[in-house]
Amino acid sequence: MARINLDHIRHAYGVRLSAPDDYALKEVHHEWDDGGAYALLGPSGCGKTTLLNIISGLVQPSEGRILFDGEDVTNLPTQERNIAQVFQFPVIYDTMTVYDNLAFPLRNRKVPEPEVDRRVREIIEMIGLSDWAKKKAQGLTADQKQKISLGRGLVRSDVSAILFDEPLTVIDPHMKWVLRSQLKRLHKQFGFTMVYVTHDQTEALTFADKVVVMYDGEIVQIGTPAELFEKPKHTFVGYFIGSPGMNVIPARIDGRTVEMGGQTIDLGFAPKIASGARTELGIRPEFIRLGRVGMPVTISKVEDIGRQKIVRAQFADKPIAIVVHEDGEIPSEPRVTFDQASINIYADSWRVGGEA
Amino acid sequence: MQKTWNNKAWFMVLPVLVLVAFSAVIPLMTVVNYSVQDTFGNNEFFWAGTEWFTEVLESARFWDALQRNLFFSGVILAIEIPLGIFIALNMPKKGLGVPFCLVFMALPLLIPWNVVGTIWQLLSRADIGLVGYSLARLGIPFNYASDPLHAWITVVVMDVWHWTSLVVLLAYAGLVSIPDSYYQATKIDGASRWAVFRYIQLPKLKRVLLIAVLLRFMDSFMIYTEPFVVTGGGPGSATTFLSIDLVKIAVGQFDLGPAAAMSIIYFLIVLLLSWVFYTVMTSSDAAN
Amino acid sequence: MLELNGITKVDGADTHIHPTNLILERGTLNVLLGPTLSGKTSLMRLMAGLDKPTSGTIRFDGKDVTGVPVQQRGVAMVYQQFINYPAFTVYENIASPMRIAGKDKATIDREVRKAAEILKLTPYLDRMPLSLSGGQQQRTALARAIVKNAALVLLDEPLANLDYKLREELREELPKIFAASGAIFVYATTEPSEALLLGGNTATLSHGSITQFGKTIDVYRNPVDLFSARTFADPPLNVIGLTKKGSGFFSGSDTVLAVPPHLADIPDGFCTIAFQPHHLSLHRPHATASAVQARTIISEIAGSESFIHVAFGEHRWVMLVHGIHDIDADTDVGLFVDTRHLMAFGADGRAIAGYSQKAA
Amino acid sequence: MKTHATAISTAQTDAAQTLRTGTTQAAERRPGTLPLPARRTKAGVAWLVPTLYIVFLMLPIYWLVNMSFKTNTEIMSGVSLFPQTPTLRNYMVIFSDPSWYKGYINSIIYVVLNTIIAVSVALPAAYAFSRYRFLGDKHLFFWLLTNRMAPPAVFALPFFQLYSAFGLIDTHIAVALAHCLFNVPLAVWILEGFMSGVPKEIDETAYIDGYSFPRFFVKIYIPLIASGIGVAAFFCFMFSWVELLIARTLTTTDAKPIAAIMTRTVSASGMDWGVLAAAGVLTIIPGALVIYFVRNYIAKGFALGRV
Amino acid sequence: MDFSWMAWTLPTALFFLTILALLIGMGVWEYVSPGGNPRVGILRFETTRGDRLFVSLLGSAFIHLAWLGLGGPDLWWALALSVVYAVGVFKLV
Repeated sequence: MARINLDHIRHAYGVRLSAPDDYALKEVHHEWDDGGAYALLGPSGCGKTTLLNIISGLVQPSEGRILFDGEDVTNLPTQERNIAQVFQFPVIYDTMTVYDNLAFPLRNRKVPEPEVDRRVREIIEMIGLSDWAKKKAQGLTADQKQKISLGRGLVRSDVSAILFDEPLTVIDPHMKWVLRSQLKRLHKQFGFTMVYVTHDQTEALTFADKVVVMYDGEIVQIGTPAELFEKPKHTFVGYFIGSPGMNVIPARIDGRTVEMGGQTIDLGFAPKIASGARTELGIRPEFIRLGRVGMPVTISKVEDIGRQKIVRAQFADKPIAIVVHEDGEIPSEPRVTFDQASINIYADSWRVGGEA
Repeated sequence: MQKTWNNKAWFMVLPVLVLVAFSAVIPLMTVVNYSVQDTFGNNEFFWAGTEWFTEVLESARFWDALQRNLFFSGVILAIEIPLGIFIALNMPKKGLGVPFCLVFMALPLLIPWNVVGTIWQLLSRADIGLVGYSLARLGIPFNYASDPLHAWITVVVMDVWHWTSLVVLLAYAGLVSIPDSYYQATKIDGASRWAVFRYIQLPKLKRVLLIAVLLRFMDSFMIYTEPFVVTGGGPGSATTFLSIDLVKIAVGQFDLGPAAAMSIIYFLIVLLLSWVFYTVMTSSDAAN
Repeated sequence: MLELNGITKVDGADTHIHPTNLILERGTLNVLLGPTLSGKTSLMRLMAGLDKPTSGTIRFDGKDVTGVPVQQRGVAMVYQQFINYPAFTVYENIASPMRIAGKDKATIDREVRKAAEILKLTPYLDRMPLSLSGGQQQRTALARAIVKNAALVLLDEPLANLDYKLREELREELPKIFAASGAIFVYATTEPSEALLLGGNTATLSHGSITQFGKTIDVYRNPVDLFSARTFADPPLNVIGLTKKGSGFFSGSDTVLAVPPHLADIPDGFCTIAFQPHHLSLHRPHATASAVQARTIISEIAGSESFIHVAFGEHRWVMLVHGIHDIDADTDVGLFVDTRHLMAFGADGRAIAGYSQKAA
Repeated sequence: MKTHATAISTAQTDAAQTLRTGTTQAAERRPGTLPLPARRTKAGVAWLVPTLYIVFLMLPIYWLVNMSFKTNTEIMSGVSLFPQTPTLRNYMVIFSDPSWYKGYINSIIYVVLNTIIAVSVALPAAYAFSRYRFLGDKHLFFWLLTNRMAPPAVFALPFFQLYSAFGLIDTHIAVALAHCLFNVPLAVWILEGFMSGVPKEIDETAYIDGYSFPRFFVKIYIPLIASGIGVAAFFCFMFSWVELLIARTLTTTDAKPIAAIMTRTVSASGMDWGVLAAAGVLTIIPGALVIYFVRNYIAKGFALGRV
Repeated sequence: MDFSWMAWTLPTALFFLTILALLIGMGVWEYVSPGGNPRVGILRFETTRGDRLFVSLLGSAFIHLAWLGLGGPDLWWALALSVVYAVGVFKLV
């Protein structure tokens, strides 16, 4: 296990570096704890795979250093970094049996055979392929192949970190639930440092202790799932996390109050805002209460998705979403109240806190 | 890919069928007809039954040529396939030089086969050839025209020169199609260079290598022009392969009957071998 | 109106579609929901006219179109893969169906620009499709389907290969884009949440047969069999086999769950009881809920809600609760099953009694 | 039309779309662009094996070129790595004698004819094999392949009879048709490989758009598999160009290929080694030109489009 | 058009007609019961009945050749053996 330091890392593919936008990965400077479970979350092209490959050593950063437990590994090849990685599409050794596939990383490192056997059996049990142990990996389904890839990533007990690059893309939806919770359980049990790349917020939030939200080559926020949900630092995080995403409404801030389309709300704190900044109010659909009191809204559509209803409405001439519980009723003259504690204020898209 | 049933597709295949029937079925029928008859020219034929077949099957000349041919194919495969893989493995996967490298490698494949023979003749002659002359200067009297072993060496080296590139190109095509993530995974798994070859590259090359073996086996089994130009089948009959013998009998001696019988036996052997290769190839496809 | 009358599709020795009847009305959105290889694509291909059914007839607006080739059908289709003509620009890709239909230049230009505007493709009209991102490629394919103004629009998992958020956005837009045309809209997906968000009608598919068809929310609430129920559960359905005796469901001699009023009339005996993950909770949701003891396996936190995996005996359940609940693994917890929403299935997997919202 | 989810996200996605035009994404994913350190350091050694191999390949060709610029006396007087008295006489002989240069023209005519015939009949057949299943398809495909494997020696004699019967002996079309024996199966094989790589959903989309089959095939499909057609044509060219046995059997004077003229002239008035070498050099040039045009597809082509 | 050079004889004509009849027969069979009845036989890979016919014919050709090479010119025995072989192929392969 290792603590990972990303020391002023930047990366660009190709050579021309005239503008900062040429960097596929803009400056990253962070320390990731030993034994943490991190998820890199962002839309495709945001640089998350680049960052992952920099950690694994498949890509050398154009600038900056990377340290494992304080030791500079920037110039070490992948083999010597002692990491495991699982790729988006299954990588298996066709001609080997399932058992040998899992034993491969251990045998290459001259682990004694009884130990190999013990580890492999443990992993093969976990991924539910015991019955296939002696079969050639070739004839398996994509699901099973990806389980082998996962297994190969998990089989070594001495790795500095295990990296996952959207590993569940090819897995059937119901199986995803099982595998993901097994991964998480394994993490709790053995305390591997894990880094998990995905564009799927559910996967990221459920898997990780800390989620790293990336956008356009930059890290926008690192936080626990709860922080990202309750206090998104940037409107992008608010939009990207949660489904539907956060409602962002242009608003005018005046001391402790906020005003939107003629409605005024007391914030309970006075945000610090530079003059001339574009200000917005962010509130999650989950924290808007629909009832007979509060500010008037016009409902345009109600989506009943079974366990809850998503109400699409016009508020202060802006579309907003409201989540209503399964059994919740929708009044004929709807009004909304915002949960005061859950209101976030943004200036030029970045969250601003109170003066206290 | 899921294909749909559509028997109208036959109409699209029809032109090919007509063309190939014209250039394959009619000649083949003719060969069968000739093989059971005797002729003295002028389109006069006499029923001969299975006489020619018996004659061919009992002639030592035929069996010797067949043996020679099989041995030749074996030697060719044993050299060209490993050599081709080795060269392909050591070729860079990218860079400006790659296309030019490939162009140079493919060049021998585009030289008319008799010119290939001529080139090697010019190269190997002790009087005017670079190689023959150099060998002679080194005290090795090299004469492919009189020494059967030298003749064989010349023919084999010529074939290696001529055709190894085919194996290189096939293997190279197979190698570049392996996704990078496989190589990355082997690095992460700490695999040795040999393990990468054994467990990643070789299995992924299986398909193209089968094509390579199939093509190389068949073409070497049918080889005619190149050795004919260099050695004329000699010295003696040291390099007289089936095709050379066949043409000698049919065109040289105009013995249509025995030539036809021999053609059929030859063709049946080729058919059997093609079928075996093809079956292995397609069933290994199905397994993927 | 599209009518499928007893259509089947047999290909050599494989049966892709078992006899199927289905009527889709004009101006409706219909979701085909089922796992991979359940026959969604085969059914769509039959509807489109890309394949001819082995038996049965297809009628469109009362007219028999069974053998009519796809060129003359007036359908539009978008695939899971991003299918565009690689040699044409985005503009020409979108224009292509109208060029074939012989529309005049001005109309084509107007329509192409309109569709491009709706799908935010205007800046890319001169680009080649393969130089675009996945989302833009799929938008191009969608634009081509829009300009065709077809009476039947088939979307075969159009968003499956896109990023999560992009999927959410397009899913939101798609029905609106096509709604105005009054076309029949068929949408195949493997994801229950997608079906629920799209609304409309849903047909659940299994092994080449439609197991249930009806309003999406009705199918979700009242599945006719265990299969439909499972297809419609995300996270997976919680299931347990129990024996009903009088007012209780028993496992051996222990009462596990109380029999709710809506299941009171089902006969005593063994049945499979199922309920959705959000009907398992940490707090008593209702006076009639049954308390159970389970052992936690793992907790997953997804922002606004948490998924807690628990073991109940040898059964593995998932609980979906609001808020953040990080419970340590291997802890014994008392949970509540909201029995008002129980579903009961017989040995053949058919529903004995659906759960009804009215019971609440 | 615009609802809130889109409105909120519009700012983000628009920004994303303008900043990221798909190229960054491609760069992130494209295999082979990863600057792996291992490859960087070994760059110098990496070319060693191919270079040695190419030297081995080029040596005989160099010798041929070398000889083609020598006089016969110089050739016979011993071995030298460079022509001592370079001469163009050998080439002059060829370019001034119609019986020589006609050979080139003949070869090119029947090779081009054969390439056109083979590719144009193979196109629909390959499409059928790659898209449909029909009665006996697999066996038909195998039967076609066996023709590629058939020894030309077996066919030489009946071909002569067959084309005599049609009065086609010593015409270009006879050789072009005869070479179809092995080139059509090969073209079908290669094109089928390339076509199988094109998703059939493109075909279906075109049909749904209203394209008729011929219009679709010409306007959409052929541009799509242009590289496959190029490679197939290249192979037809190559095998027709290098084949001698059948070409020689079917021609006497008017359509005689250059390769056959070479063999004849060699045995005539002693050995004119210089002219022979020059003629050899000239037979290599068309192949080298053709291969240069398909250089980026060579590897894929040799794998019959199947990698 | 003069086709006398093809030198047809009755036995060879009958031979080719038999093969043609077999092919047509297989076509009809396939049309009536499509799929070709694929199975994995003693050769350990999947064969259809078309493959089995091919194996039978090719095998028969070699049986005839072997008979000629080793035994006498009386091919009726070889034919009988071939039929037995073909039946075996259709049953087992």
